[in-house]
Amino acid sequence: MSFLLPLTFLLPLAGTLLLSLSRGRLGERASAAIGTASVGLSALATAALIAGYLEAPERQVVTLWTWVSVGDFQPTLGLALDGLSLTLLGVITGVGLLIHLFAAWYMRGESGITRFYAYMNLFVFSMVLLVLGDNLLLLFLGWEGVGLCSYLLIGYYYRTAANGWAAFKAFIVTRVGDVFLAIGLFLLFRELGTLNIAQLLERAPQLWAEGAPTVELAALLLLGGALGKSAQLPLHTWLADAMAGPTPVSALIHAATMVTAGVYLIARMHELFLLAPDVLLLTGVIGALTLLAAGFAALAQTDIKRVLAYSTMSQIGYMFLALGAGAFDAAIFHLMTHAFFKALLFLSAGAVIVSCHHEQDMRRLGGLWRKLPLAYAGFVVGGAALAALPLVTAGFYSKDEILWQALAAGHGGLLVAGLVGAFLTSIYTLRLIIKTFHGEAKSDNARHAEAGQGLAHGVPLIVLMVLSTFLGAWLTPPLAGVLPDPHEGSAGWHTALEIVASLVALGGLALAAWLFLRRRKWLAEQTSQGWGARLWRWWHHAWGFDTAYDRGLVRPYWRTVHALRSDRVDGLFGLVAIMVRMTHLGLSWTQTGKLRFYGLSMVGGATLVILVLALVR
Amino acid sequence: MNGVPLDHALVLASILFTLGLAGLMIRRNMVFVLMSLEIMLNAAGLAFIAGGTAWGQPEGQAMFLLVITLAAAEASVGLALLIQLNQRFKTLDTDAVSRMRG
Amino acid sequence: MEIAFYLSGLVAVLATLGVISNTNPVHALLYLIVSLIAVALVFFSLGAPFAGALEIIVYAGAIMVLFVFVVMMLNLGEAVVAQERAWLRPRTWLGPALLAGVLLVTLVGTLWRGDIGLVIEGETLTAKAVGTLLFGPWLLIVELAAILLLAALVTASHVGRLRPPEKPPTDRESGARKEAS
Amino acid sequence: MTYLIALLPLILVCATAVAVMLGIAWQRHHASTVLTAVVGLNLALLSLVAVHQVAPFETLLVAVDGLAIFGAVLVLVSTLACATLAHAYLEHYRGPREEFYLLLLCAAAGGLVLVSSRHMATLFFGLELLSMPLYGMLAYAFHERRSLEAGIKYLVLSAAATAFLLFGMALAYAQTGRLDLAGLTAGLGEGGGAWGLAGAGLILVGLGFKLSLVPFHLWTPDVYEGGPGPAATFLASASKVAVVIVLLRLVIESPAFAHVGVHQILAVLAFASMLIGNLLALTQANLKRLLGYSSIAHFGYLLVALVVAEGLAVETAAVYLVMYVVTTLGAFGVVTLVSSRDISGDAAALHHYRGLFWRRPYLTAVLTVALLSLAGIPFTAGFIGKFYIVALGVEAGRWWLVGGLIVGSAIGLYYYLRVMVTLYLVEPGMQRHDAPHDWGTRAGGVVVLGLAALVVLLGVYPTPIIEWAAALGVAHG
Amino acid sequence: MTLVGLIVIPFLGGLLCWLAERRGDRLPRWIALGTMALELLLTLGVWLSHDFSLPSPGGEASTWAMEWRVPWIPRFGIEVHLALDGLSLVLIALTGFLGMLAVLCSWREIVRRVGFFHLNLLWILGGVVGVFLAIDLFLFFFFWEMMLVPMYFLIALWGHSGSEGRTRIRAATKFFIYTQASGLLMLVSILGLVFAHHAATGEYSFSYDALRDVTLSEPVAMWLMLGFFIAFAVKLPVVPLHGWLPDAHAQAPTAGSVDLAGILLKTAAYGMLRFALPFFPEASQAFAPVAMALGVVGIFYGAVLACGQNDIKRLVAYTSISHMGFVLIGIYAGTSLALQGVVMLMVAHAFSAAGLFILSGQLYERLHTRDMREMGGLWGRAGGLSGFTLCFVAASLGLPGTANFLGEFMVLFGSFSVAPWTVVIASGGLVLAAVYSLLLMQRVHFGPPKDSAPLADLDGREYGMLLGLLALVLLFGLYPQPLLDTTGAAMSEVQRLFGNTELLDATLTWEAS
Repeated sequence: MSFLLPLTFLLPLAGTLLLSLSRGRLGERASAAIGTASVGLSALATAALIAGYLEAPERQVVTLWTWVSVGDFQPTLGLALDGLSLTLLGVITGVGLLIHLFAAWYMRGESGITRFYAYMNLFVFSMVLLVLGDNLLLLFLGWEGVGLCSYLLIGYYYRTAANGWAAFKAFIVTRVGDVFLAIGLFLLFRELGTLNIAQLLERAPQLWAEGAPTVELAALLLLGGALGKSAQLPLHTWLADAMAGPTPVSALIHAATMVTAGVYLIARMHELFLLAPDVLLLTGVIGALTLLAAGFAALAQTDIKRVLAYSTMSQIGYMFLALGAGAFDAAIFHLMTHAFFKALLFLSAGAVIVSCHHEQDMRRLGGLWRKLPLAYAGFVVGGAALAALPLVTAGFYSKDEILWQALAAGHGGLLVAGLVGAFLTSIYTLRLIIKTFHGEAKSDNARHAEAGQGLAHGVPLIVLMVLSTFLGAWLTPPLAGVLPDPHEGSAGWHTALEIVASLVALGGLALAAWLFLRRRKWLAEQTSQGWGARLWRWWHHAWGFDTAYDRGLVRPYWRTVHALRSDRVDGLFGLVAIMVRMTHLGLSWTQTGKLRFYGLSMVGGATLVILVLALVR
Repeated sequence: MNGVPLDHALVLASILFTLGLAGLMIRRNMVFVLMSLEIMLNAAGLAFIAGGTAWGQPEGQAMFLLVITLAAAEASVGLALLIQLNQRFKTLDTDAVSRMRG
Repeated sequence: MEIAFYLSGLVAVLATLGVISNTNPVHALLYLIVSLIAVALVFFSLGAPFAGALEIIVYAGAIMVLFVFVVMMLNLGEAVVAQERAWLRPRTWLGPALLAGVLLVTLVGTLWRGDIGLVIEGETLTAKAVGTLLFGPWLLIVELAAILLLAALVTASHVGRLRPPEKPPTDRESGARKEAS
Repeated sequence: MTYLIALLPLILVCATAVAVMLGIAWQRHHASTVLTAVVGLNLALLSLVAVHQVAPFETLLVAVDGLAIFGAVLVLVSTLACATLAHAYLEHYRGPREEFYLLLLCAAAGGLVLVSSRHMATLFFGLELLSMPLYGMLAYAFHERRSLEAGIKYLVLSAAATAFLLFGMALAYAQTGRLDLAGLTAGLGEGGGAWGLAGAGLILVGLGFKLSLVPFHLWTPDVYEGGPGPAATFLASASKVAVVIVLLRLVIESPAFAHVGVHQILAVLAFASMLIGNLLALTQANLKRLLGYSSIAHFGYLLVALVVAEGLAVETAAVYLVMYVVTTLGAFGVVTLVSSRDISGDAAALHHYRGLFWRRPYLTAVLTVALLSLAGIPFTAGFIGKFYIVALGVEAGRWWLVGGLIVGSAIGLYYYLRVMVTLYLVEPGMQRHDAPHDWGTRAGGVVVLGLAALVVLLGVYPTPIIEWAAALGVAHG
Repeated sequence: MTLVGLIVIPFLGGLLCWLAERRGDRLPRWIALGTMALELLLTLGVWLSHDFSLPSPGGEASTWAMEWRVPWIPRFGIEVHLALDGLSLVLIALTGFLGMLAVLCSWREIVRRVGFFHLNLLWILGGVVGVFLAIDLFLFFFFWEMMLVPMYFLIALWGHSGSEGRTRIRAATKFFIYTQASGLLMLVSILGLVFAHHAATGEYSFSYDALRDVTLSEPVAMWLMLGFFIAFAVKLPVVPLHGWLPDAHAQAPTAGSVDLAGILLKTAAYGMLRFALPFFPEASQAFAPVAMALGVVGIFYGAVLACGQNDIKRLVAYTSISHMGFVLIGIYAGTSLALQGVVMLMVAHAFSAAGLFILSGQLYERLHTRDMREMGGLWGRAGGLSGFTLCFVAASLGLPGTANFLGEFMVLFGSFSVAPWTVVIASGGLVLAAVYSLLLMQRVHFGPPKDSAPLADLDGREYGMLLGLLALVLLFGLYPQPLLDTTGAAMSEVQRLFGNTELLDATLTWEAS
């Protein structure tokens, strides 16, 4: 069975190589076929692995070769499969396959399909490596690899400079987080002498007591990496802009998989984090803050994909909150369900966008529910899951688990934040659906919407719809033994919480329905003048982080660049050259060509010589 | 004390030498420049004579002889160049021969 | 004898001053001859009559006559005198003169300070002694002097030609050469 | 007999001079004159083998020892090169050509005297015998204004320098009553005495002028530029070698100048020469002037050996001299060959050399090698020379001088490279001063190519020269 | 004799090229290519036939895999002493490989005086090989300075004549003066060492082994070390002595840039590893904080300036400065991991910078400009070129999987234990690396196209070159162990000589902070 494990990433890699070395000779269909097939085969391999694992849940390690071997520094190209990575692997290849398939519909007629699939396959390859890597360096390889693919895919429509800059921003901001992660790696390696995750987690408790400064610092650094990748405060600004990429990309990378890598990292390193309770709490607090901040920002967006982007941040905030509460399995569970319903939402949004001739401003859509029934259904199911509609949706179970764990761990603040977040989620979700699908069609694009057709369009939506309902929640991740057991608590409290949470979600929906269906005018007035408008704008710009970064970091940097661009340090040496030249000119002036002057100089020199000799005794 | 102190003779030579130098630096006319050179060589000769007589050796005078030889040779060549200068530049101004500079 | 030394020394200095400050080449030459004769007298007073005689015969005689000959040949007249006067402005000579003064002061100072107390008695050193030296150990130098004079002679005769050599090859000719190459 | 053998080179050179004179008197013939001169010089060079057998040999006036033989070789080789170059150069000269060789031989005789002089009289007369013919050689093409100008300038200033030298000798003589170097050394003793010191200073001025050390350097570029190629070559090579050798004797072998002040002055002169020489050349657009400035700097470097005056000093000076002479001969040789078409003004402006490589690759290679060697780049003789100077400076801990050398060579690189790259730039289709087409097979061409080969050879395998110089260092150190 | 062969082959090949020029343009190219291929094969042959594993445990035995010595200038104990160990072998192989690339990438670019061009090109490489093989210091210096001359010609004669006509000559001159003058400082230091040895033993020797054992007083060692350091720092280059590099790169022909970035810069790192550290271990350790600080400054300065450039080759040039900052840090950290990382990074940077310069050259051939303001939106027009640019840019920003990543991270991992704060700050450079690398992509290949006409696609030669480079970047990024094993012995020797004492008490441990 061990050959299956490498296959999961070698197949997408093979796809990438095939596509990129084709030098443009492959047609659209062939590219899509190769791209999808490679992921499909990878998914098959994964399925086999899952089957095997369910049969005999043992940790599998496959070492391909030693990557580097210098003294203690012995990272391998080794893969480790356990319940956690298997869950992620399933999500990646499974959801990945669906999205690849959908992309075949979405991207039809675009130029550079080959390139698109090459990137997508590369992404799957990197992501799989990220979750399978048995040491942090290999994890980092995947980590950076997905970053690159994210960059490339965001900038896929390269002709618009803004897309390029969005990609640029995404890469740079995550790179900032990556640097923290890297430093964390340095620190861990120095302290523990290994990068192998299993060994690390084994040695850490032996070396450090709980709350030791070093381990806190190490955990903090890892957290920094996770924040960047998972778009949490304060490194979240890139995600909304990342929506410049094709929608399947947003679905795969910026909703289902890559952005959850941070969650995976923390869950993977949970023993380290458990040694650092302060950092763990910080994780939860950041998650809670992101949850709320992104929730409010999502309220004020007008672009479908940006709403979803903020919603993604917010949901990942939930996962961080869960991590902070020590509910690692809940986080992973939510990660999985979130991957389903958020992918569904994105793909549905993609269907809407393509159907409406690339119109994605909600203010210019509306009244689409009849024309695009499948997309509408997708939105409704996905939205319900997102808003955690009780009992019938996958989102309800996972979110409930998180809230319950927060309560059980005694983090009251986190619980409240989670509830408020749920309330906000319901509001913006319904707002999104109402604005997009109901009311009047507000532009020609919306009026002439054409529903998508074909298997590539339908199958992924339907499968994801199914997975987003309570059926998806049946897929319990096999995390036992990998992650610490969930907190126990009294069942009574649990039920009470479930009821409260359901009420909150329903209340949110009701409020949204009331606001956006009944009091639309009032709302429009409130948000167009006075404090309301200001708040609205503030939310619309997601609390102004972008502006602050722009003013505080980006502009000063470019000012520095401009100040230095002509290489001032080298200019100093230029001064020397100028001095030499001036001296040369001055000395050349003495070459008058006049005999008398030459004599004068000689006599002067002689006088000096005699004088010196007379004086120096 | 009978006789001339050596340093007095040398001072005389120095004075003549410096005068020659001054002439060299001041005059622009090539004739004067050549004359100044003769003065300087002569002053050097005087210094040799003074040294030689002070030490009671013939070497001083022998050196003087050599100096005279040189002076004669130099004068002849110098004057030949002077004539050539006058012919080509129609002047004896040494500043005229300052085409090369810089 | 000392009186003769100092007196003729004074004459030599004054005459030399005349040489370098005079505007008329012929007058300057005459001053120079006076100066040389004065120096010759100094030689006599120091006890080097052979040198003194040579000074008069060779220097004041032969060399100066050469100068006079050239000056006359070039026919340097009143124009030259005016020119010289124009050139001899204080601005021109002050700096160099000062420099020469400084050198002189330094030299004289050094001479004073380093006085080794030798006194020139005025004992006559005869031509014989000089001759013995020159044609004894210094014979080589005399031979070299011959070569030196030969060189000077050749130089003077070559440079002194008044007719310039024929024109260098014409452009046409060199152009033809270029084509051939 | 020994005496005659010891002086054989000098006698041969003088005899050749006389033969040339007689030849001129009988019938002018360029080729045979050159032949006579070259044969005579070669005989003189050969006779050095015999001289070597009798060395060291000393009389009152001359010391024919290792240093003298070394100097004589360099002087004679330089003269030979000049003679061959002059042949190429004067080929197209329409005036009388033969006198040049006569003067050249006389000057060589002066050089030979100078390198073996151990007495003020020979020093003085050797120097004059070296300079006097040079007046004629520099002004040889007197119909050309620059040549005349060069002659006049050199005459007047050199005579003034000689006057300084003589006055200095007279002062030293007055102090000690001795004229031979050994006696002078003994007479001056430790402190030197005020007159002796002043004399030493003035002698230094005289010799410094000949070596064109700052501040006695102003004449150098003008004279180099104005003088005909072969004359400038001789001035830059043989004349300087002889003067350096004599200075070496004065400072190191018989330390008549063993005084702190003198050494300090030498150090200052060296430092100033290195820097100012290089600085002056910076944007010079005339190759001959540029080489003039460069020679100022090079003698600044060389002076380090005299400043240190112990340990490796003699060896360093000897090695450096060899390297310098070979290189300079190469550089000037090319300039002379390029100018030889047309004597009305030497081809010295840089633009004459633009793109020379694409017309005369081998000639350019020679000049390139020479320039690289002057800049002290490995694979050339100049590098070995510079290596020695740095080694000496480091050994003696003369950090200022080493620093000056480094800064100087950095500045120097700028203009050497400027010239070098000009040679390779694209042909502008402008005025072409050019060597004759068959230059490579003529004597001058062969000499120049040989020199370049020697530069490279010595750069790669300097051991013979080093051993020779080391032997000198042992004998005279 | 193999070692002599390694040096002589390029020189002879160069001469042959020149002579072959009369027979047309193609022959010199093929001769040059063949020469470098031979060089590479010879090196690989040496690699296969010798054992480069760890030295004998005694440590005193010779660590050289091959050695060759004959007396040269006995007066000073100077010998032609060549020796080869893993480090030199790797760098020579690199030289051979990049030499082939340099020949290939000038196939179309150089059309004037092809023979003379290849003479210069091969002579540079010959000089570089000499530098890597010479362990007599005189010989080392000899080659060190000698290789500048052909490089000078390469830039001055075949360079791109910037905006004003003469700038390429200026650039070449600047390059030459910087390196030559600093080289003289090194000569002074070498001689200081030699005389110190002479004072101690009464013998002159320039030999590596002899000079390594000289004991020096502390200040003297410091000064001499500085002489070496400055010479190497100019070549590496270390800010603020980097001024020659952007100019030289920008004006040089592609082959020149490839050689400059790929090999010539490496001679400096090689020099530090081979000479500066082993000769002056204590002084180097005392100096290490300064050197590391300079490395950090270089990382940031190079990166910031790279962001400000409009000329694509200047941008790449400044990135080299930034990368060499990591090398400097690694060298002075002195742990074996960091040192191995340095080797890795050197090799990796050679590939990635060569790739980027070749790409710039190809862009220039197609667009006749290097100004990025004139580019933009090339992705659709330039075919495979953009894809390759992406790959090399990724390598340049240190994307895992590429050799650059391993190099940088091994340096950082290795240095972290001795200088954590330096590493932390230097890691910030990783972000800036991403900034300048992606900026290049953004400005050249993204954005609205200036013109819709497609450019000529890569032909087989170009494609092959780039693919080969890329394959090597990835190979060494994923399976570097053969390389590391080859240099392991040499690096542990350096580490033994330099790094065994406790470094930098001043560096704060985490507990203390």
